[in-house]
Formats: sequence, C-alpha cells, structure tokens
Amino acid sequence: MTRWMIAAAAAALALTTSWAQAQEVKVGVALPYTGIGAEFAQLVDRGMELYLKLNADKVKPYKITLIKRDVKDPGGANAKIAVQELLTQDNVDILAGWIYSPNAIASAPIVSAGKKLAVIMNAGTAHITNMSPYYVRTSFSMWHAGYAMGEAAAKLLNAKTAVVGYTDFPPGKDSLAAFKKSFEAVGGKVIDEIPMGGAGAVPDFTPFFQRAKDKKPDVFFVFVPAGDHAAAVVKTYAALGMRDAGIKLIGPGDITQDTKLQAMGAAAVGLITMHHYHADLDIPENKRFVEAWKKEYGAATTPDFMAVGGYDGMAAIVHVVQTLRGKIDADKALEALKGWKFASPRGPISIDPVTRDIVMNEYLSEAVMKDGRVFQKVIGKIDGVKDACKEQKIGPCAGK
Amino acid sequence: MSAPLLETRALCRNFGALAAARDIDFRLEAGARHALIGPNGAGKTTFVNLLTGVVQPTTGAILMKGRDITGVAQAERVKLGIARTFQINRLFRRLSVLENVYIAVAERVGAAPSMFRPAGVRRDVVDESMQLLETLKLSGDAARRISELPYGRQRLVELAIALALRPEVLLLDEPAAGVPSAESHIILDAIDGLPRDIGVLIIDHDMDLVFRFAERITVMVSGAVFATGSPREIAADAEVRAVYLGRTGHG
Amino acid sequence: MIAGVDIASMLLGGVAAGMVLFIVSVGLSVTMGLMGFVNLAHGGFAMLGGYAIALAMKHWGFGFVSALVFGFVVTAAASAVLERLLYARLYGADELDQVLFTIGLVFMIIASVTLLIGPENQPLALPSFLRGQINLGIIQYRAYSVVLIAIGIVIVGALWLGFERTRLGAQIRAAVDNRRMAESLGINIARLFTITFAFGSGMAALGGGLGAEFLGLDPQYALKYLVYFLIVVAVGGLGRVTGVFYAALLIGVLDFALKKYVPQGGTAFIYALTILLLLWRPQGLFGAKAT
Amino acid sequence: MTEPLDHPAARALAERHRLRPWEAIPWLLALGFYFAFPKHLGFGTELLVTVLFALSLDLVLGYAGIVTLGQAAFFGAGAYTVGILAKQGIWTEPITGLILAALVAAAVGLGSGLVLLRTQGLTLLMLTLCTMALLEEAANLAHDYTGGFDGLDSLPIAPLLGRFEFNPLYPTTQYLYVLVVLFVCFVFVRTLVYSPFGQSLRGIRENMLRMHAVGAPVRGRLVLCYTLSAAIAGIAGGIWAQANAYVNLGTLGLDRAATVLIILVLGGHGRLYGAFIGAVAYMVLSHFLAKIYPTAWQLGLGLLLVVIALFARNGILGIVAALGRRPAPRATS
Repeated sequence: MTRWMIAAAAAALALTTSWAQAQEVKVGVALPYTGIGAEFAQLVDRGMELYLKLNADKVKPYKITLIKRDVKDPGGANAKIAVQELLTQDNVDILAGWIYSPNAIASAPIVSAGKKLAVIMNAGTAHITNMSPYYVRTSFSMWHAGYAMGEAAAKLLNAKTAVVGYTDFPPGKDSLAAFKKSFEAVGGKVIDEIPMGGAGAVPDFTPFFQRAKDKKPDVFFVFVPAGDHAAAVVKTYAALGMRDAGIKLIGPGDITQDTKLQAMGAAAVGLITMHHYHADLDIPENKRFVEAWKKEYGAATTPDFMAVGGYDGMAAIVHVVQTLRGKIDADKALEALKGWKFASPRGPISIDPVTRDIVMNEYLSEAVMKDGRVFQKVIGKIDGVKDACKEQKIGPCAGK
Repeated sequence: MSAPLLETRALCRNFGALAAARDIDFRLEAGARHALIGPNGAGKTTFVNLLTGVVQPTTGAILMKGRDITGVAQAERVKLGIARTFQINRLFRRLSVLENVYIAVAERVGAAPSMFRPAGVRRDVVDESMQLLETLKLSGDAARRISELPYGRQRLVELAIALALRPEVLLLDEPAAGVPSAESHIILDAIDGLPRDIGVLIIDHDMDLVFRFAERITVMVSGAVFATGSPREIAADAEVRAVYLGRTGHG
Repeated sequence: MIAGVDIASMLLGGVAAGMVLFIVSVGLSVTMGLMGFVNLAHGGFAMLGGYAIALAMKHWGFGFVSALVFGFVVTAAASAVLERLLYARLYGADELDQVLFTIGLVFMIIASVTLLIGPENQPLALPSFLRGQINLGIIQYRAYSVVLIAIGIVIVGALWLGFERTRLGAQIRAAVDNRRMAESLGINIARLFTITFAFGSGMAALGGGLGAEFLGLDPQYALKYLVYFLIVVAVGGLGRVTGVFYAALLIGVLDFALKKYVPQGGTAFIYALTILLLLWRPQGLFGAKAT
Repeated sequence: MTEPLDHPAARALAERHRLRPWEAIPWLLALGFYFAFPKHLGFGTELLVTVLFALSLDLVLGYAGIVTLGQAAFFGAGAYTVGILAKQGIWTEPITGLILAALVAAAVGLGSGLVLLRTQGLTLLMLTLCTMALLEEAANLAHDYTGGFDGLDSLPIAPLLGRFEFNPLYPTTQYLYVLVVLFVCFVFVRTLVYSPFGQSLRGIRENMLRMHAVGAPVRGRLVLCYTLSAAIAGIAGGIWAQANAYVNLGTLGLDRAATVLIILVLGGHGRLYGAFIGAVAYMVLSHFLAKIYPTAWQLGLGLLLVVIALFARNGILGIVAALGRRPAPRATS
C-alpha cells in the first residue's frame, strides 16, 4: 500500500519538476565496456565525460543524461540489440559511441529505422557514414591518414618503394587502399601487401615483419588497431633490427597511440606517423585539454585520438542541444551539424555538409626522445583534409 | 560333416612385438558348451575380440557356418548371430535396467532406426524385454538405474543384453566374475536354460563353474592353443596341470 | 629465392614461438592427462602469472629473473589452494561440469583483473641485454628469441630429467598411464595431483611472463590463446611432455613459415594442419594408441 | 506372473513420451512475454533463437554424447545461406529460406560428421573447433560473397507469408515467427529423443562399446544425429539472419559455439528443457547485469557458473531432478 503511494507521489513530483526544471536530453552510448574493447571504451567515455564536466556552462539550461550500454564485442549482434533497446526502451534522443566498424555497420539499419542522430566517435571504416543518413562522424576515416600518408611518404620522405602490412579487417583494408592509391599516384610502388591476422587477438608479428624486411622497401606502412597491436608492432620492428636495415616504419597514428607510446620507450623513436591528433600537439586547446585530463584522471594517464573522438563528439551533441533548444529532432539535428565548426584539441574541425564526415588537419609527426620521454614532433601539416574515399567515390564509398 | 558353427583358421594377431594370438585353429560346434581357460594374459579376451570383430586379425581367417566373416564388421556379426558379454560390465549406466535390454531388443528386431514414433509404442519390444528380465529374475529392478544396482545384479544385465540378441553363438567372458556365490546360480541356471542349439563359449577362471558347465575345454597359453579335449581329458592332462591347473589350483 | 638466411630466421622465429607454446601448454597437457580434468582456466593462470611478473618488475623492483621466479611461486601457490578447495571436488565428475566450472573461473579471473588493474595491456619491459639484435655468425637475429630458445631447451631438459629420473616423475608417469594401478601401488594420488597442478600452473605463469614479448598481456589473454594451447596439447598427446614439446615446435615453426610465405591464408593453415594431424593420429602424434 | 506391461517400469517406458501439463509453461511464458514486454522483443527474439540453437546442441551433446565446440559452424552455414541468397537477390522468402538453410547446414554436418565422428573426447572437440574456425576463415576470405569481416547488412527479407513485415526497431513479427519455428523444431526434437532412435542415441552416449556389441551401426547413427542437429542449428542461424536482416563472421565464431555450450550445460544437458532454462538464465543475467554493471557483469556470471558446476551437477535442471528423486545410495565408480 505504502509503496503504491510513494510511487504515485514520485510520479507526480517527476511531472511537476520536469515542467519547472531543465529539459533533459537522453544520449544513448553504445560502447564495448567489457571484452577486448574495454580499454578503448574507457577512453571515449572519459572524453565525453570530460567535455561535459569542463563545459557545464555551455550545456545549461539543458540537462544531458548519458545512458551507457555495453556492446561487449565487435561482432555486431550485441551492438544491434543495445542500440535497438536504447531507442525503444530508453527512448534516447541521440545515439553515440561505436568503437568498432562492424558494430556501426550492424547498427545502421536500426539507426535509420529509429530516426535519431547518431554520432560515431571512433569507428573508422570509410563508407559507414553512407550506410545511414543519421550517422555523423566526429572521429576519422581510415582514408584521412592513409591517403595523406601515401603522398607524404613519396614527397616528404622520398620513398620509392613500400611494403604495406595491415590487420585483415575493413579498416585495415581501407588503410591499405588509401595509402596505395595516393602513394602510387605520385610515383611510388607498393611491392608487397601483407595481411597480418585478424583484429580479435594480437598475433606474433615476427613472421610478417621478417617477410617485409626481406623485401627491403624504403618504407614499411603498417596499419593495425591502436592499443596492444600497435605496441607489439613497434616492439617487433625494433627487435628485428629493421631500422638498422634502413626501413622506415610509417603509418597512421594508431601505431603511436599516446596511451601506449611511453611504454614502447626507445623502440618507438624514429616512427613517422600521419594522424589528426596526438597529445603532444602544440595547440592551446590541446594544452588545456591534456591538462584537464591529467587533473581529472591522474597524471599517469593521457588522452589520445579516441578520447578526442569522444570529446569532440560530445561537443557536437551539446551544439545540437543548444541549437534545437533541447527538443531533438533528427533531421533538424543533422541540419545543425552540417557545416558545424569547432576549435578542437586537434585544431579546427568541421562537419562536411555533404558526407556528414569530419574535416580536419592531418599532422605528420616523428617520435623523438625529449626530456626522457617519447615525444611526437610535428614535421608536417595538411589543413582541412576530407575523407578522400568519399571525395573520389571509391568502391563502397560511392554510395548507392 | 557340415561346417562348424564358428571356426578359426591359423588366426594371428600381433600388438607390436607382442603376439596376442598365435595360429589359433578353433572350432565351436552348434549346440556346444565349450570353455576357454588359461592363465592371465593368455590372450583369451583378445580371442573373443577377434571373434566379435572388435580387433582385426593380422593373418588367418574366421568362418561362420563355412562362410568367411574375417572382414565382416562388428555390427554385422551381431546380426549373423554372434553375441558376447564383457569381462568388466559395459552397461548403459544412467539408464534403467529395462532400457538397457530394450536397446538390445530394438536393435535385433530392427526397431532402433525408427525416429518418429515413441519408444513405448513398440509394445513387442517392451514386452520381450520384460519377459527376459523376468526369466533372469531381474524384473524387480527393471525401473532402477544400472548405477544404483550392486555389481552382481549388473552382471545379470550383461547376460540379459547378450540374450536379447538371440544369438547362435554366445561368448561369455567371465560371466560370474564378481557375482556373490549366493547369486551365481542364477547365471548358471540361465546358461543351462539356453536353447540347446546355441553354441556357447565361456571363459572363466572358476574351475567349478567350468567343469560343471563345459562339455569341451580349450586351454590357451601365451596366445596359442595349448590343448583341447573333454573335461576329463583336460583334467587328466599332466602338461595342462603343470602349466595351469596345478599352478592356480581351483578358484 | 629462399636463402639459407631466410630459413635460419624462419626457424629461429618459429622455434621461439614454439617454446612459448610449450612452456604454457605443458602443464595443461599433464593435468589433462593425469587427472582427466578439462582445465580451461589454464590460460587464466598463465595470465595471472604474467601479471605477477610484470607488476613485480614495474612496482616492486624485481629484476627479470627474480620476477619470473616470483611469478612461478605465487601462481603455483594460488593454484594449489584452488586445486584443494575447488578443483578436487570435481575430479571424476562429468567433463561438462568441469568445463562449466573452469569457464566460470576464467570469467571471474578476467573480470577481477579488469576491475582491479584495468583492461589495458601490461607492458613487460625486458632488461636491456635481451633487447635488440644478436650476432649468430650467419645471421643477425632478435636477441630475445635466441635467449627464449635457450631457456626452452633448459626447461624441457629439466622436465625430461624430472619425469624420467625422479621418483615423483615416475609416479606421475605411472598415474598418467594407469591411475588405478598407481593407486594400488600406494602412490598418494591426491598429493600427486596437487603438486602436478601447482607445478603446471607455475609453468603457465612462466610462459605468460616469457611470452609477453610476443603475445602481450591483458585480461583477455586468459581466453584468446586458449585454442592454441589446446591444439598443442591435442596434437602432442595428453600427458606427454616430449609430445607437447615436439607439437609446440611443429606448430610454432609451421605457423611462422606459413604466415611469412603465405600471409593471405590468415590463420586457416594452422586449423587445417591440426585437422589433418588429428585425423591421421587421433591420440596425438605422441599419445598412447587407443586399445 | 504379471502381464509385462503392468509392471511400473514398462508402463513408465511406454508412457514417458506423453505430454505433461507443466510442459505448457514455457510456451505460455513466451507468449506472455510478447504482451508483457513489447519493448524487449529484440532481446526476446535473440533469446528464442538461442534456445533453438541450444536445443540443436542438446541433441548431439545431451543425447548422443558428442562433445563439440563447433556447433556454430552450422549456425553460420544457415545464416550465410539466408544472407547470401537474399543479398544476391536470389531468394528472399523467409520460410523456404529456412528450409534451404537447414539443407545447407545439414550438408555441412553430413560431410564433416562422416570425417570427424570416428574420433572422441579432446580430439573430437578440437576437430570440431578447427573445422568451424576453417569455415570462419573461408567466409572471411570469400569476401565477394560473404562481405568478409563486415558481413552482409540490410538483407532484403520478404514479408512473412507475404503480409507481415520484419520491422527492425519493433520486431513483433520476428518474435512470433521465431517462436513458431522454435515450437515446430522442439516437437521434432522431442519426438526424436523419445523414439527408439533416441533411445539408441542414449545408448551410444552411455556406452559406445556396448552399442557396437549389440549390433548397432554406431557411426551411422551418430552421423545421422549430427546431421539432423546441424539442420536445426542451420534453421537457428537462418532465422537469426532473417530476424536481424544481417549476417557476419560472428555467426561462425568460437564465442557463439562456446556460449551455447555454456548455456546448455548451465541449464542441464540431455533434458530437452535445459536449453530453455540455460538460455534464459544466461541471457537474462548477462543482459541485465551488463546494464547495471557494464564492467563487472562477467564476474557475477563467472561466479554463477562456478557455483552451479560445483554444487548442482548437470546444470540447473540437475538440481530440480535431484530434489525430485528420492535419495539414492551414491554410486561408486
């Protein structure tokens, strides 16, 4: 009896307060909080939370509630259920998250059917944004770094030949395609392509690297998922003496992910990467961002490109909430984001109104030792890079 | 004279360097009550395994009623009428006694492949299984799981399964081993009650049982036939006494 | 154009990988052969041991070698406690109950490590003399691989001596072949199980630490390499130390060679190879023939 | 002397296939779920598919005693059959699609069963696992047909019976469709296990040597059982692909095969309803624990498995059975 009364009272209270109080916007977050992606989920999650914490003023008078849901694995099926339930049970206004491309691909029909804005904060397979009109990406496409790197390798690093090693899943193949396309367009030659196992488990890279070493290329372009794969790549590169053999290890910034870089130590020195973010970028917004991060999560921790994907994604969501005054309509939200500009820790970014993908700077960096730690020194910069895959309508990026 | 029920010719089987069966020439006539004795490791169980097709001979032949069955698969030999019991119980431990016998009867009458009718609908199979249990005085335990039965009762189920196959040749590998003496008469009675035309080969160490049962005895030593004869001849054979009977004594 | 140097580098890399497989798997093989226990938590012990070694070096000032000893001892002791308290209850139980129990245990180990330490990879920094290259005359090669091969040879030698020349080893061999007989000879089976289990887990811990350079070290380690360990055990034959050794080397070298020369096939080769080997020799290459 | 059929044991055997009133409960609950939790039908559909998949495993593992870690090979075969046919525009009708999925999966089961089922124990376990892994790798390499790692998405599945659309967001059609298919398959499996054939499978599980000795064609029976089980797993995979309009490599993966094994053993194998109990217990726990403690649910799940294995023996239904049976003297082995 009493329980009923309390419930009724609470309901009544909720009604009246919601009237008086701030409009609540529910954001459903689909991330792999357990399993092999747990580490990445934590980075994106912290990036989002940090933006909300640092920009509490910008959120007002609205209230953003994050409803977090574990998608467990890169398999797709669990992500799909999670997104479906976020939409039908929790009635979220906006969706966010996606570490793994297969999860974003599996979720696409649900996102389309649910008609809610969905902000991709990491998954990098180029054509994903074509799969649902409600996808907007604040992270990157594999083509951003891969395409830029192909050109830079030939022009800036004077490479004539390259071997590409990649993890055998869509982002890896994307990365290979992007690098090859631009590298060969400016006269380089990819002399070997080595699929190096799946994304599910870190393989022993020694046989693959031995093969690459035997081919004696000028550069060895490697794409592997950030994290443990990347750490193993750098270790193997050093241990096999490839640097002494005159082969430069290059790749997108996944291989020098900030969270792994210091543990790689001296082995990482000399790596040359193309990426849109690393924690050493000398940009005022980034200085503040890194400082706030270390204050919030501990001096031993560092943000990285995944964290920035979450941070910028939340900035985009807050922008939408403000523009629409807390009443989220997916089509209006898309309008609000098309052409949106933001001063991100990675430099100026915007959302391409045509592709709903991000436009940003790419930085060519070299890892050097500085003050006893590995430091990423920017040695080149390309402004306003778009996803070349969709720009040039290559393969599945051409759309339907 | 017609061909014997079961016959082996120069049967050999080697396990690596070990000759478990050496040049065995053996005949089991229709209606025979034949015993196979010999010290441990003489190759008696291997011989049964050769006869039933569990083990393939290295050389030599096995004939049933004159037909060469050396290459015939185990299941086919059962269909031809060769059944056995095992030295150590090999039963369906988590099934009931009735189900144990049901499985064997169902195989014999060809009911087992039936997939779309409930097992209980085959009343004939259930009836026959129950009757068999009745004759072995097992019907009181019909609903119990094998794993709940004392070992001696399990031995009887071993026998029941073999009988359910209505064999022409019955190979009994130490049927009374582990059975309390108070119950062993049930097994002996059951063997005595078998149709006369079945050929029975019994392996046992229990000389009382062997001499009570057998009309003919074969002695095996080190994988080879050492002697064959009537119980009286075997009992009188000095060499047999020397290598076997004298050493182990009775029981 | 496969030169001698290529073959040498392939063999060195493959044998080194095989050594890691061997060191982790040998305990699994012996526990499965001896106790008939399907211990899917074995990879969990390897992971725990690896963590103990990594943390000892990072936070408690251990050197590499003393950390390895520390990891071995800690893991062996912890597993002995688990064996007495929990595993022993399931000896002789349905193997599916054993599977359920050990999978549950792996989940708990993974979740606990994730909660207490975090989901990320634990870097295990090798001492400087083990990094870089070493000159072997005909070939420059990764120093650590060479050292690992040496360690592996020492371990297999010691294990072989232990199995063949000590009383305990003889007891274990007897119990693997015929447990009932061993029991009737007055061997204390329960004690033997505990010692073997603890030792096998300790070996797994060593493997976790020594192999971290190749396989990394994170909570998922407990499951993601389990299939490889099981393949080695199945191919080598249950309870056979030398069998596991040869199987690990075989799998290690073939896996390495196939990945190097035909990377397009992905991991398919190793599975195909295992299928063929097991169809050819169902009891494993060195297992006892079924009777 | 009493008439044989009057004996309680004979009567029990003759009547054990009769339906008991409580057997209606799972189906009533499943229908009730439809009305009570319209927002959870996505989860409900996944749950029902898992029950069907676990049921297929129960047939081989629980009844014939084949311990396999490769059951997802057939789930995947069925799923890819539906997926590829739909994506290529060859076949989109759901019910006939399921029949095709069953046939393809059965063919895979027959082929692999003929080769693998001569082995047992750890060897068989590893062989089934490696066969599945090979198929997964093949699906990854046959990128042009299977979509590789991406899988095949947005499958055009025709409306059920020409009328009922599969709505991705509110899967009411999917739920009822899966429920009906599960029911049909369940009736099939139930009939099978109570038949003389099912009885002989139990015999093989309990003592293969003895089955040889009673003249049973053991390999043939096992292969047949394996093939039928593969067909049902193929239906589970096919219907999963239809319900989600999606297939990917995860349908063929070790995760799926291991999870279904855990589910069945947790519920109790060789008991038909173990698949139901196990799937509900596992999925509800992992689903809701994962919501409340996204980073710690695995700990609770692991603890549950350990406790069940240590104290229940043969799963949750093992407890029920042990409570139901009068205490028997413990068998010594």
